Amino acid sequence: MTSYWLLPPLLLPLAGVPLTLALRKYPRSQQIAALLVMFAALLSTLTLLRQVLRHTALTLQLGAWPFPFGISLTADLPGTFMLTMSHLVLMAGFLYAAGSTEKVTRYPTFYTLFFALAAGLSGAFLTGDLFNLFVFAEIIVISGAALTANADEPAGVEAAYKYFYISTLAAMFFLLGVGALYAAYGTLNLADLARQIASTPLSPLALAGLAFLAVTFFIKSAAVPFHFWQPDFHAAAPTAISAMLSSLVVKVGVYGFLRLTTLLFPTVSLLKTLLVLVGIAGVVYGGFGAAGTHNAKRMLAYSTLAQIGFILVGLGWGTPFSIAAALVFAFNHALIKAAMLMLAGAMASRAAVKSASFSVVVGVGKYHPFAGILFLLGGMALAGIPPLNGFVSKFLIFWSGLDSANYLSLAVLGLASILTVTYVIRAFMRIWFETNPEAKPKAGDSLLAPALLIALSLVLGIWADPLIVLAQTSAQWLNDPQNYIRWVIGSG
Amino acid sequence: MNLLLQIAALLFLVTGTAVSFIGVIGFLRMPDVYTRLHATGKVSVFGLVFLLLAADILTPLATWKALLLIFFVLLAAPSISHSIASAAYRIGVPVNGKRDDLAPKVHQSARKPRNHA
Amino acid sequence: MTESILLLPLLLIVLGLPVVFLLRRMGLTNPKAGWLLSTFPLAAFFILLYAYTLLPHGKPLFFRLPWIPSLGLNFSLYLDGLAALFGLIITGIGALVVLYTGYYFDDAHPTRPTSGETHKSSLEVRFFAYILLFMLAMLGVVLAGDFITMFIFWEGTSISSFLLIGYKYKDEAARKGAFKSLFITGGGGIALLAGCLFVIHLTGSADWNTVIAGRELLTNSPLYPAFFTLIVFGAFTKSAQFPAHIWLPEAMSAPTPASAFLHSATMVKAGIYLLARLNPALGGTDLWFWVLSGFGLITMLAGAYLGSKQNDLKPLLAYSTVSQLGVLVALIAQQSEIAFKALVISILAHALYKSALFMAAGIIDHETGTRDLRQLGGLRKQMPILFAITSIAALSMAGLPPLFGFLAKETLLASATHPGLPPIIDSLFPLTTVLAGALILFQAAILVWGVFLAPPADPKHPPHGHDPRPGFWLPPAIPALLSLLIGITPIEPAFLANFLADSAKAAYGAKVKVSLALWTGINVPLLLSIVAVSLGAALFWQRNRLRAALMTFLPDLTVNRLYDWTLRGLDWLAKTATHLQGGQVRVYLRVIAISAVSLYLLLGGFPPLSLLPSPQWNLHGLNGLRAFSLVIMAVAALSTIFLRRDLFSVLALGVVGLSVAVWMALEPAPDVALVQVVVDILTTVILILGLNAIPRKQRDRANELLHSRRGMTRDWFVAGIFGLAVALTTFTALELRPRESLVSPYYAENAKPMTGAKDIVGAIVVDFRGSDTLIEIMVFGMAGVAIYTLFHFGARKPGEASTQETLQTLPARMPRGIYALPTSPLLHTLAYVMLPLAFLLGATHMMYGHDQPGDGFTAGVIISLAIAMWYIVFGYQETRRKLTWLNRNNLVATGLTLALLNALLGVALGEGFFAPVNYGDRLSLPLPPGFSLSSAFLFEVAICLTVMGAATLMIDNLGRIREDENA
Amino acid sequence: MQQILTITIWIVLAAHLLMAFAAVWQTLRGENAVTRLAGLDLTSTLTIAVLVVISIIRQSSIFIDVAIAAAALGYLSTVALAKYISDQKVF
Amino acid sequence: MNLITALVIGTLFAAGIYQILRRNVIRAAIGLALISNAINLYLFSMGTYNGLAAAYTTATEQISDPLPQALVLTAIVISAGGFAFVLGLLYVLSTRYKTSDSDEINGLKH
Amino acid sequence: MRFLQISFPLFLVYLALTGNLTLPNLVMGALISSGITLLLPPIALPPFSFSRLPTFLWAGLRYVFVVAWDVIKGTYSTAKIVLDPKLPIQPGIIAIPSGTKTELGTALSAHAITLSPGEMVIAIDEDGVMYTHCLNVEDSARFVAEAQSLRKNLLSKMFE
Ligand code: NA
Ligand code: NA
Repeated sequence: MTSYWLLPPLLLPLAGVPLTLALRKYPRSQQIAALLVMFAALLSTLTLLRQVLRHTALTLQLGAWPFPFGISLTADLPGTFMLTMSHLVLMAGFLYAAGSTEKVTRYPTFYTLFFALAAGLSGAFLTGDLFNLFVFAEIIVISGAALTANADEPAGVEAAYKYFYISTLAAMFFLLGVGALYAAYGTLNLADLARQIASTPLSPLALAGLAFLAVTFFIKSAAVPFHFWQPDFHAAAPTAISAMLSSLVVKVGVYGFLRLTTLLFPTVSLLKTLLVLVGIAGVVYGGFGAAGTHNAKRMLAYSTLAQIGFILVGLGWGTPFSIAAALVFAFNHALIKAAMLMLAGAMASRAAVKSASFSVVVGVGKYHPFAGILFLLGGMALAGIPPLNGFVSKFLIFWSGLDSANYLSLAVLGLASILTVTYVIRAFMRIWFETNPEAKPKAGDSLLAPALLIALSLVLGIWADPLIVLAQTSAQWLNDPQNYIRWVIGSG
Repeated sequence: MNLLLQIAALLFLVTGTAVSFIGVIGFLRMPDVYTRLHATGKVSVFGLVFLLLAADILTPLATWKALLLIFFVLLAAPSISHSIASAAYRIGVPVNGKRDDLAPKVHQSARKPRNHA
Repeated sequence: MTESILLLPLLLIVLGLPVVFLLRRMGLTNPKAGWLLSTFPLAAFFILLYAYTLLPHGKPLFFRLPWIPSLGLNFSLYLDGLAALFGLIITGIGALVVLYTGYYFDDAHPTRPTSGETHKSSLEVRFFAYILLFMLAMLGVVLAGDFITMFIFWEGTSISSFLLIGYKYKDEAARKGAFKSLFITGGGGIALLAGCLFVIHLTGSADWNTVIAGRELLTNSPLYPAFFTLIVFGAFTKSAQFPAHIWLPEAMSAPTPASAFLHSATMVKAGIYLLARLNPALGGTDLWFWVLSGFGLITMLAGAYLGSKQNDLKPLLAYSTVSQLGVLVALIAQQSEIAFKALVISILAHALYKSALFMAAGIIDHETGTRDLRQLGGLRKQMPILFAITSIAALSMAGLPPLFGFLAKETLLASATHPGLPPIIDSLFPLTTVLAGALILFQAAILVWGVFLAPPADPKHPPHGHDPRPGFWLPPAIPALLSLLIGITPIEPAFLANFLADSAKAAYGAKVKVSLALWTGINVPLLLSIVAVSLGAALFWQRNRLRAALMTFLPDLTVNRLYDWTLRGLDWLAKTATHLQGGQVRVYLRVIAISAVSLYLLLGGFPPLSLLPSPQWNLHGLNGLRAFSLVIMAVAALSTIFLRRDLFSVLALGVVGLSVAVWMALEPAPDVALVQVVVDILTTVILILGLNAIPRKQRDRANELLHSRRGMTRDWFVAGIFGLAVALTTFTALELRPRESLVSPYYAENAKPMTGAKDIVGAIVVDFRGSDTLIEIMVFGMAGVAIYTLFHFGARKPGEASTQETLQTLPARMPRGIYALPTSPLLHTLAYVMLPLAFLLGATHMMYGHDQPGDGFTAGVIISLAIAMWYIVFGYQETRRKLTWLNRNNLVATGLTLALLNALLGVALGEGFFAPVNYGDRLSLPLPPGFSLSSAFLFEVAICLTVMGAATLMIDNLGRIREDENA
Repeated sequence: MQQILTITIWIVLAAHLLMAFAAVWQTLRGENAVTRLAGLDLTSTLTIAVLVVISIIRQSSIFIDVAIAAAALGYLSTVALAKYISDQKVF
Repeated sequence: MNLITALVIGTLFAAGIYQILRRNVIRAAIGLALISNAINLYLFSMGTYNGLAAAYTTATEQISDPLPQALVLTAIVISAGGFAFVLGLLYVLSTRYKTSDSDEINGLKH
Repeated sequence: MRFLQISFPLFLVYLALTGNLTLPNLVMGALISSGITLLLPPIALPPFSFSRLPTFLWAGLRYVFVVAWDVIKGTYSTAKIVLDPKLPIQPGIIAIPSGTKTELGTALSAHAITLSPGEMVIAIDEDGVMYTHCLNVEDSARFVAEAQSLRKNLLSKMFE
């Protein structure tokens, strides 16, 4: 019955939804309950990770239906890896929200929607069914958009509107893809699909399905040129949420590609080439966008375009090493980006007007040196400067590129990564070095969550081996889709 | 199946359809919305109800449900015509006719005619 | 474990960091703190010295700690002569600088206000911390035992020097300088990382030993030019080689102690260290020689020339450093013993005199308030001690006997005239060396003359100052004296000579003999030296004219413009990039749609037309009806576009939905048809509510906004190709029917036996794929909660009462009037009857959903629409008052909780999560036929509750226009 | 008889579809909002009728279930629309 | 017949895409609804057989593929929820931006 | 009693919807219709007593037939109008007092009028006057008042 370990990481956030909704009139208890449930979810995820490491993959056939007729929840190492990343950052997000001064975090349904987001993320990484993945992706969309629409920032509604339109398009593509694959193979279970796809030549229907799914995941991961919603959305969201969106939610798209390129369509090399091209476009565009924009949170959102680009390139190179590098990159980026957005938001909350616009937060850092240290460390991590975890990510990506002799794309990545240093340092100097007579000492959002995340980044920079081993093992698992198929089938 | 019932069903079908047909023609021919609504009423009352009666006979297991639907249609259809006509009058769709007993009453309650939505 | 001693110096400095903060707690003054803190580097110095003596004969000490074992990466430390030379310089001068820092920031004895440097009486925690941090990084660079460890510390020096340069961050120059240095060295860092990755990739290990042993492999690799360029670029940016030197002068906005440390003795030498370290591995090739000597010589000359133009002491010294760094690079280019001898001597000599000079410049600044030669002069009598120190150091810099600098210059000249240099270099090298030597001498002379000897430039306001306290002048005095002592000592310091020889050997890769004798007889170097000195003297003699000429005629040789252009170019690109994000969602959607179709074409999703069968037109029977409904659908869909009024468009949409329902019913798919009808109506109602909510004027204006003909054509094109792509895919799928479904037959066979359902679709929805449905209703529920939150909180204007408050304060307002629909008894009755009917209908949908169309979702929507009818007929407030149980959020919460508990109950009963359980059978309840009290039923109830709550949340929030806005 | 019935049913279906088409047509070109609304109501009534005919053709009561729900909801939406048209607000 | 079905589904998609590219936000919302209708038809067409009977266990003829129907049900519900949410957003946008022109809703850019 | 007045019809509807008369289903129906009744707000219903039940049923039955006859008559005349090429109509709105005291009675009257083609209630005022749109004002003004008095009588027998 070890496979029941799969449930708590998903069920706890799911249960958080009605629980916090029922407690909406008792804000204090609601908050405590939310933190406790999320913490329990985190613990259960870590337990799950331990279980997965101990006994290979865990699969639970929901409803106890035999494979492939029900929905399988599957915790293989790559999925659990993403799940662990999510729950760590989500916990930080909940902590940040608890110490936040933003009004939206005090709305009675804030935690409800937040839990829905968490549940969507957990489900997306655990489900072994294509359509089920769609459903989880949708709950992420609606809760994310809802939280953003309610942001203190008045433009939140606009951001949510744009995001929702484009996400609806993404949902359409998802369903187009699901439909085409079902039409081609008559099944929706990922393992079963993989098995079928491997055993027959690819038909136009299957390729259409692949194309539609690729578009979906490109939109979800905000890959250039499918990214337009992202800078608006991530910048306008409430800080605690934008930290989740920029660090985790886009990873759902990345995760989709992980499964597409390794499990479902490992033979379609064109897809991998596309990933590299799109990834590079993201790296370049995101870098410049971050350098050119006018708002600290927006800058970090653009930066996510670039960082996702790195990850996609790693996936596109497609060697076990580069995939491991991409996974490490994804994990570390989640911690760093969440921390950085929280710091940007925390500074915005300390500004005269609550805004992360550089013209407002300029010089606000004067009274908050501790936040400055955190921001500088986070910035170093983002730019890939040791001894923070960002360095390990960049190092691995570069190395894996070298390893697979992708010199050209590597050169672009290298050139573009100087941009990271530029915009991070500029932002740092604007907030902490420049003077601003408007800036007054003011209490704002709690720095606990970003401090914890930065500490974790530091730890993972110095004690990087476990994460890399995890990623490498995950990449090995991914490299052998037959294993995945066996695990899922075996459980039915 | 009982021939008599079948013939009844046939009759229901034909009558219902014929009356519906008249209703639709009326709907198309009538000059304004009020008069049109008189025509559409027939489609609900005869068209649908007679079809349901036929279904009642011809379709297994439909007996009670069809009766329920008949009840429901007869209950609701007039209310619908009523509400559409009321809305039409409210937005000032003119009544083609000499007599309008409602007009003076409405003037009492300070009616503000509106443009058509 | 003798190797682990290598950790000690680093640990000592790390230890210093918390001590700094401790000292602030204790309220120590800056000088005291300086004394105390300098003991940490000093101890490190001695430990290093001791460690050096422990070196096994000619072999390095190597300490290794596994760091990332999975990648074979270690944290390793390495001590050989070269590392020791740099390490001792860093810790030795570091100790002095820390001591100096204490006095530099001392406010207890303020003399004069200095040029903009802020002085606080409290402890300069930040500065001490930064300088120790920097020292740690720098020491790490030279003690690192492998490429990666070195790189880590290398980046550390970039960051900590950024902090030091930007220390006076209120000053814009400081910020700019800090950014510039970080931009350039950071860029170099990335190149270096890439380069070292190449090397590691080729040699298989990052250890210095392996790298050096992999020389053949590396230099013969076809990738050699690539990684050579990357590594050398990294080194050059750090060591301020032309044209990357531009950051160094601007870095002078750092407080002087930092300049003295970073920009004379240490950081700029990191690049030199790296090149020297890698010389055995990468050196000796033509590329190496030409690139290094080329850049080195140019830098040497440029630095010397630019330094001669300066009036500010610190830039003057900085440029002379640039020049000196060029020399060092040029030396590493050579592959001769003498060059490496010159290298190590120059490094040491430069470290000694340049740090002394920087610190002296700082004292001058501190005491007189200026560093500008045009305001200084005549300080010889006021500051005799400083005069002595400065003179000695300056003489050493000028390369005059009997100072250590002289020896450095002699060996340099010797290597410049070393036979065996390639043709062009063999004449160019001596020539530039002499010229640069002369210019450097000129600078040294100007410095001493201008500050101490010359009459004050402005006699009315002569500079005031006096010698500082001993603690302040001691730090520069020590290296100055050492410059002198090493030069004049009659007995050659054998230890030092051996030590330097050892260092040179590590860089050269073979044994190097080093003697420290000043006098080596009359030879070419000496003659050249004399030429250089005479030239320098001549230049000094003509100093005024020369400097005037330099200032006015000759160019600044600065490539700052290049840097500015680069930054401006980047900024332009950045602005352009962000302007692609134009704010119009239509553009975004269009780009995405086009990209998507391109991707579809690219990946080959379209079937080859030859494979498409010719269409079959069997339009009789049901197919004819299907076709009919499809045609209506298409016509209505297109009419949504062509109808002018929004309302009519909405109605046409309703028709689309109904015809879809008809099509579904024909297909035949009654379950879907039912839900389609339900949702179509819900959608229409919601849209009407939306129309209701958005002012007519706005919508009309938006409709009147003309789309350009071109824009419309483009949109039609986008829409058209998209539609075509989907149509193709659909057609393919339809033509391939019947196909094999792996799962559907199972559902058909097992629906009845395993779930008790006749309705297979219903069984899939609640049993086989229940978790889809769970999340689906959660999505629906969250949509309701989202709208609720938005209308009650997020979209509320400040000061506006919440709708709940409004509800409590406003009196029940029943619309009155003869023609108002809500007053009609007919509608009252209808509404009143509809609600219980909807409940009944919902109840049967839930109870018998397993055998017939309808399920919890339709039940929920039907009931909530009946409630909506109440809202319409009785008004919102009256409805809420009448239906007290209608707590929408609680309904959602209850529904979701029930759904989860129901799923979990399966686990508790050992059937599995979400497994079908028939409680009715288990408890042998007498239930009506066709109804089973099962998990599926409970799930339907949960769905119904959630949907009811959410749908009413949607309807009432969207439907209730604020009173003020409606007025 | 059975055959006559079958043919009649198909004719009835065709007739209803034709009528539905006419109703849609009037809905789309009605001279004012209420006329269109009346047209929509007629369309939905005819749609329900079609569902009933289908249930006869398919010999299955499940389409009546669909029809019941459709009727309930159709009436409701018509009332909502009427209210909207007359008051420019729904409630 | 298949061609007609495919073309009409394509037309629905095209009309939907065209509508979401309109400046009037209500038209764009209609576009969303059209697209979700189109998606339902599409998913349904991805079923594996031409059904002659509704997917009930009592059916004696070939039933229509039940799985896509279940997927359509889920998709319908999700898009309905999303659709309501969009209209909520549109309302707030119209009060905040005083416009229904999507091109004027461009406070977030660069 | 009120409770039963509401829940019993619901019970019947439930049985119609489920279509089986086994004991468990009767129990279930009773439970469900009671439950639903509890959710409905109280409403003013005419008093009910068993002694008047036969009167009620008889009047009700007659009412149904009266209305049905009106409907058939109305349909016939309307069909004639529709199919007449000249479309001979004389539309107009006339006021018809419902004459019943209860809202339910008024509603039923309005329902009956509107149900039969040719007349349609547009508005009802506070006094229960139904403003009725007629296809043929002259005819209707004659017949409707007559028909209404008949219905009014039946309704008052049922509810008073
Ligand atoms: Na069902
Ligand atoms: Na009538």
